[in-house]
Amino acid sequence: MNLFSDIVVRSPWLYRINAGSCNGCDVELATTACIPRYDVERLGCRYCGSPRHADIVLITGPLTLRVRDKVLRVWQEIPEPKVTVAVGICPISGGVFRGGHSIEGPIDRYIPVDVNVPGCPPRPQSIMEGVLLAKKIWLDRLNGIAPGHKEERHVSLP
Amino acid sequence: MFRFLKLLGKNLAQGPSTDPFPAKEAHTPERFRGRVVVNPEQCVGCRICHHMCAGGAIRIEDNEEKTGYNFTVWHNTCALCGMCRHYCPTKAITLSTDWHNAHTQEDKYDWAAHYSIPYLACAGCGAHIRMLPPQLAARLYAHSPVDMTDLLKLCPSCRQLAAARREEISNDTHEQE
Amino acid sequence: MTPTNKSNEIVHDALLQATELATQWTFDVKQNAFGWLRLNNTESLRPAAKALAENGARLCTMTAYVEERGENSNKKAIAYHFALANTVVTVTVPLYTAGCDTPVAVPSITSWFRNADWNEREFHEMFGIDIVDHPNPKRLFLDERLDAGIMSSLIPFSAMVHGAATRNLWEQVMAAKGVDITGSDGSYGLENPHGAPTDISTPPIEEPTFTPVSATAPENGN
Amino acid sequence: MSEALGKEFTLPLGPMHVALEEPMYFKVTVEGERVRHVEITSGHVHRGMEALATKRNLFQNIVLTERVCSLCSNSHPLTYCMAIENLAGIEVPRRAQYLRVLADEIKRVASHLFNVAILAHIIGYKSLFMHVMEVREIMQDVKETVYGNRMDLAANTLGGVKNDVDAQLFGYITRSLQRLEGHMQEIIDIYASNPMLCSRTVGVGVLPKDEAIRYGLVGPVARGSGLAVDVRRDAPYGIYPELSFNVITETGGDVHSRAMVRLREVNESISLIRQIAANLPEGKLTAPLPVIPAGQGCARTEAPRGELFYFIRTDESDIPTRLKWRVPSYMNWDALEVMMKDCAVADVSLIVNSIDPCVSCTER
Repeated sequence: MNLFSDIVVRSPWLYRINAGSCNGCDVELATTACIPRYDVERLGCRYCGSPRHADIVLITGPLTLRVRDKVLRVWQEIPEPKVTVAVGICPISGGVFRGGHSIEGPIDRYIPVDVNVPGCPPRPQSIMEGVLLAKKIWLDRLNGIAPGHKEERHVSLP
Repeated sequence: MFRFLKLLGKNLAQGPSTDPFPAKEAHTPERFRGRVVVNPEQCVGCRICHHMCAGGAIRIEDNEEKTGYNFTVWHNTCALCGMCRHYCPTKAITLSTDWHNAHTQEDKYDWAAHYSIPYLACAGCGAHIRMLPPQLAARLYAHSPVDMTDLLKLCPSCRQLAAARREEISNDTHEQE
Repeated sequence: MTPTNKSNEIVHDALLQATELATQWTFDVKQNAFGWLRLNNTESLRPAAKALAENGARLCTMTAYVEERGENSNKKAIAYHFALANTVVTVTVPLYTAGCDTPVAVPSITSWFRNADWNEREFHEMFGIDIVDHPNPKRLFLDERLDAGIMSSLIPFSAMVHGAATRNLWEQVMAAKGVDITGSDGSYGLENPHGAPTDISTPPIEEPTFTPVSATAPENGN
Repeated sequence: MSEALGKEFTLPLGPMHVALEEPMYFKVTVEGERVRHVEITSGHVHRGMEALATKRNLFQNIVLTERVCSLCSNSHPLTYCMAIENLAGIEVPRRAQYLRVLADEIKRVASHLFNVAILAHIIGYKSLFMHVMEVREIMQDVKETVYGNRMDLAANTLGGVKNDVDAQLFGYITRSLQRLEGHMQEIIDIYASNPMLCSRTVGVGVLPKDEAIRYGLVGPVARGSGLAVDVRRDAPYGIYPELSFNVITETGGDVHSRAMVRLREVNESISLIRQIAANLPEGKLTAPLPVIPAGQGCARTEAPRGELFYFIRTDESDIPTRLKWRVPSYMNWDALEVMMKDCAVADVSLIVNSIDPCVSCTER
């Protein structure tokens, strides 16, 4: 198995979750994903429509109370080993929305984040750097170099 | 068919529209609003940036010995809006064009710029102050006939006194002439 | 006669007839008119809405608010904003009476303005204001787990809700640098001392304010 | 399958639906392939921003309102600043007024192009989607070069604008417009006449004019139903009274008409930007700010999606006691029940997209 995974480098599939974002990061993610100018597929990644196929998940938005459980459910559906990327300052720290009555973030209160890409919104190239970093972590996890086993990574609701 | 060939020719001539990043460095416009950078020389600690910051990314607090203050910008909550830069009276804050921001979770709280800015002792009374930056002094004393450059190292009250005294003397000499 | 004056007058006359109150007018630099009318009680809302609807006004939105800032204030009011050509008319309805701050219910104006539906549901959930005869009284945006009236309970706020998250993050940022600020009472960016009157006339180039520490004074080693 | 046919059942769509950018949730009751009833569940992007605005000072709120939504991110701080300027009687310098309109029109072009691109995406016309998005990149580059960010321009501040735009940058903008215009004619032709596109959009999601009036609709949705409302003309602000532009209307009231209104408005915006470049006066960028008195003020502007309304109440402190805004999507969204009545299930996301829904705007 190890030999096989050494020879064959798999391609991570990307999935994005909007956790109550203002659209900025989502539009930039769509731009990064879907148009030839940024062409994320060059990095050996592609977007998929189902969390069950995903390897790298990109989360935007400050995590509102109303999406919290839905986001967590979708996140749990993604098979291990997965890598979580927080895109924009909102999921990382709450950004300008921190302290709002329906803000549940920062997202690492609930979900173990691996990569942060701050910006408001980050430019597509910056998002691509984040994806590259996430891909590296993901490959390390596949090869057992980096931690990230199921038992260590749990999500709990308060 | 002919139209198709024309289009093909046009597209071939145009070259690929794909941005070469990450194989090559991406083009960054001069005005790009990237990470906040503070010039400690220029900072007078007026806190207007802190007042303007909607993301709560700036923290200014005296150090333990009270000999200066620590100025911290946490990039992970900075909205890059440029309000701090716009309202900084001494232009101590700039936004760099650096957008290489992706980092791992271990670095989340390290993703900050820390500046340690010392107070000076007022040449008059010895109180802890920040030196008045020359540009700001030039604006404050724009209408004064006297050279005020050596007043910069005084605290506001000492400086006021000194400035008033000098203008008085200068007026007197003018009258005598 | 410019259209400005025309729609002004239409609104003015219609409201005067319906409520026996005169509308106050302000104008912006482009001479767009803004009308301001404060009703005495919720009873006059129906005739006012009817009069505006009959004269072709469109409901822009409504704003519910607590009139005074302060922990104990519960004087709520609703501002109804209508638009007609280049005129915006704000009809304010106080929801309290002399000596009684408990907000009274307001009649729904959905029968004249279809788009009042969402607005009314919103102030119901955000401010806990009751609506009489609403056709569709359900939550709009606010999650069921949050209490209705969350805006009015938060407006007389303390830094409690707000400061905690920011403080916690900053403690970690400074800890990463090796500075412990857990006991400090410094500001954490987003805590605005509530209600503190601040002169915002900028730019503040006059004189930066310091808290100068006298070098000669004995250090207070607390 | 045959059992389900002819029977009504409820089909949940969302909130993490692939076709939609933002979390929206519909309970669609269908009979066979036809939608009989739509129930909208909202609130997923409710961030409590109006409560937050009463905790931030007047300057912080410029940045906060810019983050209501990134697609109309310039309209929010603009209208917010205008509300305060109306309240305090601040007159914005003429150069700043020009630059404010410049930023607004650049955003309008990008926003409209994004919406019509998503339309192509939803009907599966991928090459058109990519083409329109690539054309939109011209405007994204303009935003990044002139303002420093691809989404949030941070152009406005109380009393004026923050950034000057010099002759060199205007030269760059004009060159970009020229490239954009070359593509626009082609794109408009495709949207107007492509048989595949037309068969999916013409007569779909019809909103009659009287319903548009009843729901109090604004912006391209109302104009697509033949209702000529445009705040830029009806209640002029900035330097719009001095510029010439047409209020675009279409009469079909369907998805196609709304897309055509947006596309033709892009051309109007290009012309507006050209007029600004030609007539920009010299002068200051910001007016001196007085102390903002206690009081209340309103302002309206035409955001890419329609009329945007702001209302502010202040006491003498620099923290507003109440800040309320109503975005165009607020009513347009409500009117989806009319547009989606008896439509095919496959058209749901198409119709939703045709109002250019801005969930983050609506729910704040």
